[in-house]
This record gives sequence, C-alpha cells and structure tokens, in this order.
Amino acid sequence: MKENMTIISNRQIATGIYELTLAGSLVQRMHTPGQFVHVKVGDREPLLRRPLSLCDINHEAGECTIIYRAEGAGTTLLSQKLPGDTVDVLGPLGNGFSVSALSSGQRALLVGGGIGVPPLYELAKQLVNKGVFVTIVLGFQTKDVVFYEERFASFGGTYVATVDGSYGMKGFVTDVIQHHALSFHVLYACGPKPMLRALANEFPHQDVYLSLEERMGCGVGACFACVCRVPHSETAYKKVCSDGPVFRAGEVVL
Amino acid sequence: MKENMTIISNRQIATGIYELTLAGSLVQRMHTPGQFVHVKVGDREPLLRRPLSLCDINHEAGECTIIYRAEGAGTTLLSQKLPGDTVDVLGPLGNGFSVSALSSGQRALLVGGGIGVPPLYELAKQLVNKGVFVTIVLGFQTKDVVFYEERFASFGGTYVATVDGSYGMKGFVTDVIQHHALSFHVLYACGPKPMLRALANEFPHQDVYLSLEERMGCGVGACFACVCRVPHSETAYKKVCSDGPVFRAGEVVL
Amino acid sequence: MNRLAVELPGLSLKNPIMPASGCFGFGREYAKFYDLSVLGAMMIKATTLDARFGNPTPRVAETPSGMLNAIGLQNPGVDYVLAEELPWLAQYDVPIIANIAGSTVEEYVEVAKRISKAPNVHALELNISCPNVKKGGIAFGTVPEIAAELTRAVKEESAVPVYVKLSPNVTNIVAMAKAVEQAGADGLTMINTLVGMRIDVKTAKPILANGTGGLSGPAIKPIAIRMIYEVSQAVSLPIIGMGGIQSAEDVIEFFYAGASAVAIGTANFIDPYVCPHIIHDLPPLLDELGIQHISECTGRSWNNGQTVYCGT
Amino acid sequence: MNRLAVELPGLSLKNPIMPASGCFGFGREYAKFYDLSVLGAMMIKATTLDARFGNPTPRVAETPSGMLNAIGLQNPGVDYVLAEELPWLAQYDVPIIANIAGSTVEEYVEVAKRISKAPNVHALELNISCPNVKKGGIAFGTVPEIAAELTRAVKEESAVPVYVKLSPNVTNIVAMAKAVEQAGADGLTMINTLVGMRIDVKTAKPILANGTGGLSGPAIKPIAIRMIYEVSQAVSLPIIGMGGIQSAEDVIEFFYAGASAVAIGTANFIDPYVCPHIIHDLPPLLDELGIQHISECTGRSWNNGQTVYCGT
Ligand SMILES: Cc1cc2nc3c(=O)[nH]c(=O)nc-3n(C[C@H](O)[C@H](O)[C@H](O)COP(=O)(O)OP(=O)(O)OC[C@H]3O[C@@H](n4cnc5c(N)ncnc54)[C@H](O)[C@@H]3O)c2cc1C
Ligand SMILES: Cc1cc2nc3c(=O)[nH]c(=O)nc-3n(C[C@H](O)[C@H](O)[C@H](O)COP(=O)(O)OP(=O)(O)OC[C@H]3O[C@@H](n4cnc5c(N)ncnc54)[C@H](O)[C@@H]3O)c2cc1C
Ligand SMILES: Cc1cc2nc3c(=O)[nH]c(=O)nc-3n(C[C@H](O)[C@H](O)[C@H](O)COP(=O)(O)O)c2cc1C
Ligand SMILES: Cc1cc2nc3c(=O)[nH]c(=O)nc-3n(C[C@H](O)[C@H](O)[C@H](O)COP(=O)(O)O)c2cc1C
Ligand code: FES
Ligand code: FES
Repeated sequence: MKENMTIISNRQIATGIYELTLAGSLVQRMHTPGQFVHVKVGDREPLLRRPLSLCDINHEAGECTIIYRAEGAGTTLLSQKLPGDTVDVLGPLGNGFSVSALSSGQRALLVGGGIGVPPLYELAKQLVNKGVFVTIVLGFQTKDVVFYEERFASFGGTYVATVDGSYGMKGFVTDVIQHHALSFHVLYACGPKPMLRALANEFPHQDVYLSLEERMGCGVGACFACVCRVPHSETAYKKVCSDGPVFRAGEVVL
Repeated sequence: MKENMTIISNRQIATGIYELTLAGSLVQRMHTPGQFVHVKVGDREPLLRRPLSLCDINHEAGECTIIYRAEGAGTTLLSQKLPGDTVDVLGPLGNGFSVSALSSGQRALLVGGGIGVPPLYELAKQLVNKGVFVTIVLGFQTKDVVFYEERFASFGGTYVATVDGSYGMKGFVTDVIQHHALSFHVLYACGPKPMLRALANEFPHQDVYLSLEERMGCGVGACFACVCRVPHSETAYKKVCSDGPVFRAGEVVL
Repeated sequence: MNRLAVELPGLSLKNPIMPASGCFGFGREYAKFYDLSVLGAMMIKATTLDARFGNPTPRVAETPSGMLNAIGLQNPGVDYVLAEELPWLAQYDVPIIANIAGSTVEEYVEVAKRISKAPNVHALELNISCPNVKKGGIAFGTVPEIAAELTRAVKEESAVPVYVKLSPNVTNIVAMAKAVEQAGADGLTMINTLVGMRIDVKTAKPILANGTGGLSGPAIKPIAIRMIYEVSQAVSLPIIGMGGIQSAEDVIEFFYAGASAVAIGTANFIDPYVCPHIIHDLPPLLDELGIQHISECTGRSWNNGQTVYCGT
Repeated sequence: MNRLAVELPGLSLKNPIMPASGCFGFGREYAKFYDLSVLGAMMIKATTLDARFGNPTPRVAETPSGMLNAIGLQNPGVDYVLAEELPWLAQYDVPIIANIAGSTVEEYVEVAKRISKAPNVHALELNISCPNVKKGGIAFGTVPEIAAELTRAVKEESAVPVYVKLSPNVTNIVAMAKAVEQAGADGLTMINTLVGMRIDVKTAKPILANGTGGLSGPAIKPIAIRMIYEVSQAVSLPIIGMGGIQSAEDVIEFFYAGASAVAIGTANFIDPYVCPHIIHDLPPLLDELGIQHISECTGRSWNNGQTVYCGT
C-alpha cells in the first residue's frame, strides 16, 4: 500500500499544471477511476501527504499518471522533481467511480472542473472499453490552464468552457450542458463544490456521481478530518477519504 | 557573502567522511585558512546552517573544498547531494589561522584531530608556499576514518596516530609529538577541546593557535550563541564565529 | 527477557509504543496495514456519552513541521463504542486505553463507569482539554482544582486505573500534575496539543472552520520534552509521553526526559507503518546505546541512570 | 503614499519590518550585509543594568522547524550600550526599540530611565519573560499582577512609549494583555519564545548547558498567530507580532491575525538578508492581494476589512 515510486516524467502541460508519470508495483493494485493516492513530497517538510487523483492507470507499463496544479508548498516541490527521483506514495485509497453503473450502449456524461478533470480520464477510458458512449464537458478558468482536451476527444464528444471565455464556450459547465441539451444515463463529475452542487440541483432525479475534495489528515479514515454530513441526521457522516471521494448525489450534504 | 554554490563533486573518502567541492564566485573572497562557511543544506529543514571549515581554496578553478563527517540530519542530507546540485553558502566567515606569524625558513607544527584536520590542509599549502617548513600530526579514532595522509605528506613530515592503534601510532597526537620530540616556532591546531587543552598545557610558553568549535546560531556574531570566556574576567567574552574560530592559546578559556 | 516490556498501572505492555488518541480511530483502518497485536497498547478516539458530529470542515491545516486539528470530538458515543468497536478490537492481543471526554464532570463519570467495564479496556485516559460548560467553557485542564475534582470523580467510578492527559496550554504544568496526582490519578499522559491557528493569506480567514485548532507533530516535541522533564521530577506517577514522535530516537529522548512509555499521533498520518517500524528499530538502537532494557532510560537525563519503572 | 508606512506610539515606521531582539545584536554584524536604514525599526538585544555573561554553552539547539536558545541575557550593560552601541546606530535612519530586562522591578526601572533618554531610542520593549528574583524566580510575564506592576513602574520613568513583550508560556494570554494595558502599556509585542528542551540521545543529557531554552522559529508560528488573534480582539493596543516569520506571506498572516507591525528573529540566522527581502517582496504581494496599504490588513481575519491602525 506504500511504495517509493519512481518518476518517469514530470512535465508542465498547461500554465501551472503538471503531468506526472510514476512507475512501481503499486500500479498493479490500481483499478478504479476516482481513487486517489496520498503523496509524501518532501522528506521532512511539508509534513502531510497530498491527496491526488489517479488520472491514468497503465498495468502493462506498470505506470500511472497524475495531473496536478502546482500551487502550495507541496505541489510546488513536487513540480521540481525530476525523472529518476522517487516519491513516497500511499494508495490507491478511497472508493472511485462506479463503472458498473452502466452497461454497453448506454450514455455517460463526464463533467470536470479545473483540477477535477484528471480522474475523468481513466473513467472515460474504462467506460469506452466497456462500450459506453461518453460525452465530456470540461470547465476551466481560462485558456492557459486548459489541458487534455484532445485526449478526451478520442473517447467521445468533448466540450470546453472557460469562465472568461478565452477558450471554448464562455461560462460554466452547466451552461454547456444546457446549451447542447446533453443527456445521459449516468453523470459523473469532479470539480469545485459549487459546480457539484449545481449539477446535483440540475438533475435531482438522475443517476449522478460526484467526487468530493476535503482537507485530509490520514487519508485512510482514521482521523475524522474529512467528514461530510449525511442528509437528515445530526450525527451521521461519511468520510471523503475512505467512504468517498466519490458519492452518489444525495448521499451526502454538499 | 551568500551564494548558491554548485557541487562539483561530493564523494566519500573514508568511513562517513566526505569531500565536497563547490564552485562559485564566493571562492574569490576566500583567502584565509581556518575560516569557515555556513551552509544551508535543505530548503526548509534542517532549519539552521552548518559551520564547515574551508579545506582547500582554488582561485584559478573558482572552487573550494570542504571535508565533513556525515553524522546528524544536516550533514547526512549534504552527503546525499549530487554534482550539479546547489547548496546555499554564507561566507567566508570568522578569522582564520595567521600565516603571517611565520616567515620563510621557520618551522610550523600542524596538529589536527578527526574532523579538525581539514582546515590544516589549506594552512599547510599556504605555509609551504611561503617557504615555511611544516610538520603535520593527525589524530583519528580508528583506521577507517583516516583521510588525506598522503596529501599532507606532500607538504612535509606527516605522522598519524589512532586512538585504537589500528593505524599509525597508538595514542593521541600529544604522544606523537613527545615521542618524536617535535619542535616548532608556531603550533597550529584544530580538533576536539580536550586535544586543544592538552596542547595549550604542553606548550604554555610557545606560540600556539587553536581553532575552536561551538554550536552556532547566526554564525556572524549577532546572537551570542558561540561565546567563550576570556581569562580573569566575569563578563568578558569572545565569539567563536566572529572573533575566532582561531584564537591564540591563552586568549580564551578552553 | 523482553527488553521492551513495560509494566504500568493496569497495563502489561509488550512494548512501550502505542498510537495516540484521535490519530488511530478505533484501529480498523490501520488493521489493514498491519496486525494490531504488535502494538504495546492502543489509545482509542475520545469517547463521549452521546454521539457527536464535531466541527465543520476544514478540520486540519498544515504548519511548519506540524499540523492543526479541530475535529471537535467526533465519535459515535460510548454505547456504540462498547457494542461495536471494543468487541471488534478484542480479536487483537492489545490492551486498550480508553480516552474519555465530556462537557461536565457527570458526563465524564458516566462514560468512565460504562467504558471501564469492557474486558479489553485496561486503563482510562482523561482528556481534560475539553471545555467545562458549567464553568463558562474554561478547559478542565487549565485549572488545577477543576482537573483534580474531575480526576477524583472519575477515579471513584472507574473499574480500571486512570491516566490524566495534561494540556500544555498552561503556565504551570507541574502544578497541574501535582493536583491530579493528589486527586488519585494512576498515571499521566502528556502532552495534548497546543492551541494554534493559521490564516489563509488569500482569503484572510482562518483555515480551520473552527478558527483555532490543536497543534501536533514534530514542531511541539521540544515543548513535550521540557514538560515531561519537569513533571517527571515533581511527581511519582508514570508518564506516557507524546508530542511529535517520529522515530526510535525520539522515543529514547522521551524516555530520557522521564517517560515510561510513549504514544504516536500525527506520525501515523505520514507513515501508517510508523508504530511497527519504531518497535522494530528500538532493540538495535538500545544495542547501539549499550542499554539492556528500555526502562533503564526513563528519567536518565536527570536521575543519572537509576531505573525508575521497570517492566521485567 | 508609502503603502508600507506604519504609525505606532512613538514610532513612525517607513515599513513594518524590524529585526527582533536578541537576533540582531546591536546591528553591527548585519550592517556588513546591508544598509540598516532600509529597516522599519530595530529591536536591540535585551539590556540590563550591569554587563552579564549569560549561560554556559552550548546555548542553542536545533528542533524541527525551530531552535532553542538559552543565551541568558548576555549583554554589555546599559551604560556601555548608551556609550557605544546607540551612538554608533545613530548613523542609520532607523528608530530603535530598546529591549530591557532585569531581575527586579528596580533594575528594569533604572535601565528604562537611562536608555529611554537616548535620542534614537523611540520606544522601550519590556522583556517580561525574565525571572523575578524577589518573587522566587517566577517570571514577571506569567502573573498578570506582577507584569502590571512592572509595566506601571517602568511607564512612570520612561521618556518614550513602552511596549510589553508577552510570554506565550501562560494559560491565559488575554489576561496578561489586559493587565498590562490597564497598567499603561502603549503597545504589545508578542510572542517571546516557548520554553522547550532537547536531550541528546547519545549522552542522555540536555543539549543546552542550561537544560531548557526558548523555542523560536517557524514551529511556533501557529501559536503566535493564535495568540495575536485572541489578544488583538481583546485589547486596543497596537501589536508588533513575531514568531517564525520567514516571508512576506507570513507577514500578511500576522497582520490578518491582528498585528500592526512585525519583527523577524530566527530567520536572520538562516538568511542574513531576510529583512530587506521581505520589505522588497511586500509591495508586489499587496498588489496580488488587491490591498492598497498594509495597515488595511491588520485584524482582517476578524474585523471584516475595517482598518485598525493606519499609517498615512
Ligand atoms: C480526493 C482528492 C483528490 C484530489 N485530486 C487532485 C488532483 O488530481 N490534482 C490536483 O491538482 N489536486 C487534487 N486534489 C487537490 C490537492 O490535494 C490539493 O491541491 C493539494 O493537496 C494542495 O497541496 P499544496 O501543497 O499545493 O498546498 P498547501 O497549501 O501547501 O497545502 C496545505 C495543506 O492543505 C491541504 N490542501 C490544500 N488545498 C487542498 C484541496 N483543494 N483539497 C484537499 N486538501 C488541500 C494540503 O493537502 C495540505 O495538507 C485532490 C484532493 C482530494 C481531496
Ligand atoms: C567553526 C567550525 C568549523 C567546523 N568545521 C568542520 C569541518 O570542516 N568538518 C566537519 O565535519 N565538521 C566541522 N565542524 C563541525 C560541524 O559544524 C558539525 O559537525 C555539524 O554542524 C553537525 O551537523 P549535523 O547536521 O551533522 O548534526 P545535527 O546533530 O543535526 O546538528 C544539530 C545542530 O547542532 C549543531 N552541531 C552539532 N554538532 C556540532 C559541532 N560539533 N560543532 C558545532 N555545531 C554542531 C549543528 O550545527 C546544528 O545546529 C565545524 C564546526 C565549527 C563551529
Ligand atoms: C487529528 C487528531 C485528533 C486528536 N484527537 C484526540 C482525542 O480525541 N483525544 C485526545 O486526548 N487527544 C487527541 N489528539 C491529541 C493526540 O492524542 C496527541 O496528544 C497529540 O497529537 C500530540 O502527539 P503527536 O504530536 O504525536 O500527534 C488528537 C490529535 C490529532 C492530530
Ligand atoms: C538567540 C535568540 C536570542 C533572543 N534574545 C532575546 C532577548 O534578548 N530579548 C527578548 O525579548 N527576546 C529575545 N529573543 C526572542 C525573539 O526576540 C523573538 O521574540 C522570538 O525568537 C520569536 O521570533 P522568531 O521565531 O522570529 O525568532 C531571542 C531569540 C533568539 C532566537
Ligand atoms: S483524512 Fe483522516 S479520516 Fe479522512
Ligand atoms: S553564532 Fe551567533 S554570535 Fe556566534
């Protein structure tokens, strides 16, 4: 469950966005899109691990890919690592997206916002392999931080929106969905909470899976850092790290 | 006074003993043997700088060499650095050995103990360049940690003692000096305090220069961490970092 | 002879290493990483009378060599712990130290009474850092008299020895220790977290939803060492030390200061295997230091090598 | 408009960055690295009535993201400081805050009386973490009444405003702040170091010759932030914040918590240029945050953006 994985490549693919490929035996344990790894970036500092979603799993090559935004201390340090360096990886952790919710010939809508886009890549791959038709909607702040559009396009119709209109449609992912009247049997989404909330509200009667983010301590379910509330209860809760990060819409309070 | 110097080489030369060669423009400010540099090894941790003596200064190549024992957190991390990496160096700091205390044709005795040996190398080089005759006595714990014997031998008669007798004469540097009845115009020494004390007591009426070690905060004279007492005073003091590390025997209380 | 075995009131420990309360849940998660029976003991998450949800999120924030937490005593309540968690833990050969918390003396006493009867609960750990709602929210652990009163009341009803967990957020930790010693505590555990805060430079708001939180991790180690050093010389109770331990060397440092066993908190989050690793690293370290039995280390920084507590 | 200028009692600062007491000597050493006139102010090393040698060495030890020091108030005495150090500093355009210490109220008062008359001393900083020899060695800064008495006595004799430097080693920092406010303090500086210790695993002895020492550096930053956050809401005195500051971002975090200026201690040892670097980094950071003047930041984590102290 824990391994010093070797960096195969670590390159910037959009402004401040990095694509990191890791090799190690842990890859053979990785199966489910939406699961994450908990990464210790520095030897002593920063102290805590960083949760990062699996973006691509390649069992043949024994490699997995992660896409992250270099922002704070940990991800900035990570972005400075070179091929051949190792990083301490714990995982895979959590419960990912249910691919079995759909059968061949059905339609999936995948909606990602910003740094919530990466886990949808492995998801799209697995769904397409299963014969599911996928449509992808990606939302970004601005043109400079758009990534993986072409890669997603190889799986199905792919729409991009930017908040400032510098690329694709101007507006939010929900605007794209409305504008193109996109329909689906199952919707899968990962991104900022307001986006997830908007999607849950937009499709209250449909099958919607949402991947949540929360600040974590342990990442394994022991510290109660990452809980979210369950509707209609004062004490019931779910842990994002071990019950999630993917929940069915309605399962937890957003 | 502060520069990210580039590592040219960093190799183990005896058990746990490393020879580090650094390149940078700071080298042109380095002149005096016995001066030290204050090295920040990691980006955040360890927090404090590490004082390390200049062992060899090469103005033509723009390089300097340091020899250190990998022991605690900082020096262990330093030992893992590779050529091409940089380290943050502050220096040169302190007042070193007085080469001008001797003129051509006079005799110097250089006495080093363990990790106190390195600064004597640049000292020997400068003295020999000046026409001074040098004799060198090096003391180590055991055979495995002996280093630079041959290099010193190119400057003058070189004797080695080990505490366990596994190499050279069994015993301490003072035993070697007595056994060979070594004489000198000036004695220069660097090593553990008991050794320095023994030398000061042995030659109370001769010209003796001693290089001291003390735990440091600032390394530049501002924090009063590294003081030592001055004889016959309750409040007088010298700072090892800025008044020393080299003192004339008798100048400070050992 | 097991050179790591330690005898403490109520506890026969095969080694002095245990996970700290709140950093290991009720063991289920870490049982996926290793066999919990390797542990000397286990301090379970603070248990209150009724289930509590705790604070809003974010509940954790990172600091230099440390972290802040404001979990807010989330737990499923004593009855659930008795019905579900403790029986599950009984499959492991590991004594449980039940950390208990409350808002009133009565709540502590009730939890103590019930939980101390569980067969695998060998000791209680009184978390006195909680606010006392009857005394205007002032923490039980900051006033010697209040802490003593609480200790006395719990001690009367507990079926097992009672360890009091000292809060470091006090002017005089020795006075606190003496007060609970006189009130009948069987041992001390220290230190709990220091109250701290971080503010997000982008939003100008505290990172924790709760505002302040408890600082743990290596950053607080020197404070823990100092307090254990002072307290161990002033009282004759055994001390389970904690605060920033990450390695076998750290464990020895805590013993030298005056601890007779140690707990590992935050380090579990960084390396889930940290407890077994430390247990594994201790014997060779003792060899290196020329020490026969770990108990010889207790208080060695001030007692010149006399053995204080010995587990033979 | 100078967007970094700050007005505080006795102090017109061109920027709110100053070296902390004891971490910058009397400025001579760092004057070799840069022109001291770039600094907002300078807090000089604690000065006592007579010269003191201080503690035996080792006097410093490293800790995770921090350091311990037990210098022991080494200083050349107030008369030497008046004769040699302050006149030398007068060549720089930088107001001096004189940190004063003592073993009795009388000693503080005498030092205050003399040093506050130096033309470039614009304020005093009372280091109340020293033990009061007349009260059994208990630190002035741990009992509100004792701190208040000291403040009152010094305030009466000082020719310049008096800032009291709070010790974090207390149960209730707000009570301390209120006590010295009522006693007439003009401002607060906080925090001083936390008492800590490290023990050498090889020798089993404390690393510091003095045993315990004061913990400073990034490790204590969350504690400083929390205390400034609490105190700034409870008193109406301006606060000069300190404790682990290393960057312009840290400065903003202290301001958001409630500070009106900051001091940099330990970070000078790690980078002698840290003060000018921070001064240089602040304006672009204010731009990034959309802030006109740094004083707008004071207390922003709790006062919703109202300006508390403004230096125009
Ligand atoms: C399940 C999960 C999956 C994620 N997947 C990705 C991904 O694939 N790509 C990606 O770029 N980001 C992802 N994130 C967000 C990512 O974890 C944070 O951006 C990252 O931890 C920030 O670290 P830092 O060193 O940049 O920031 P710092 O500010 O230095 O972080 C300080 C602390 O806050 C935590 N933190 C800060 N921001 C976040 C956040 N948004 N979510 C959770 N913790 C945070 C850090 O983990 C750390 O403990 C994911 C988060 C979760 C919970
Ligand atoms: C003027 C001077 C010159 C020196 N020159 C050399 C040299 O050329 N080669 C060499 O190997 N060593 C030298 N030393 C000793 C060297 O500084 C220490 O071995 C080193 O700082 C230990 O760091 P660490 O990370 O291994 O140990 P840690 O235990 O991690 O260090 C913790 C803290 O203690 C300090 N410390 C620990 N041991 C010593 C010590 N013996 N002296 C001073 N501070 C110490 C460290 O600097 C650090 O602040 C010199 C010391 C001084 C004062
Ligand atoms: C996330 C978290 C939750 C904690 N919960 C509790 C608790 O429920 N009861 C308690 O007494 N201490 C609790 N603590 C404090 C720890 O048990 C321990 O005293 C402290 O963290 C210091 O040890 P460390 O530095 O090894 O973490 C908690 C600490 C953390 C980090
Ligand atoms: C070596 C050293 C010496 C200090 N000397 C004094 C002093 O003489 N007077 C004082 O009030 N504070 C003194 N302090 C405390 C600092 O001024 C400051 O309050 C504390 O270190 C926290 O800030 P920092 O984390 O930036 O260092 C000293 C701190 C250090 C590290
Ligand atoms: S991060 Fe610890 S329970 Fe989820
Ligand atoms: S190390 Fe600071 S004065 Fe010498």
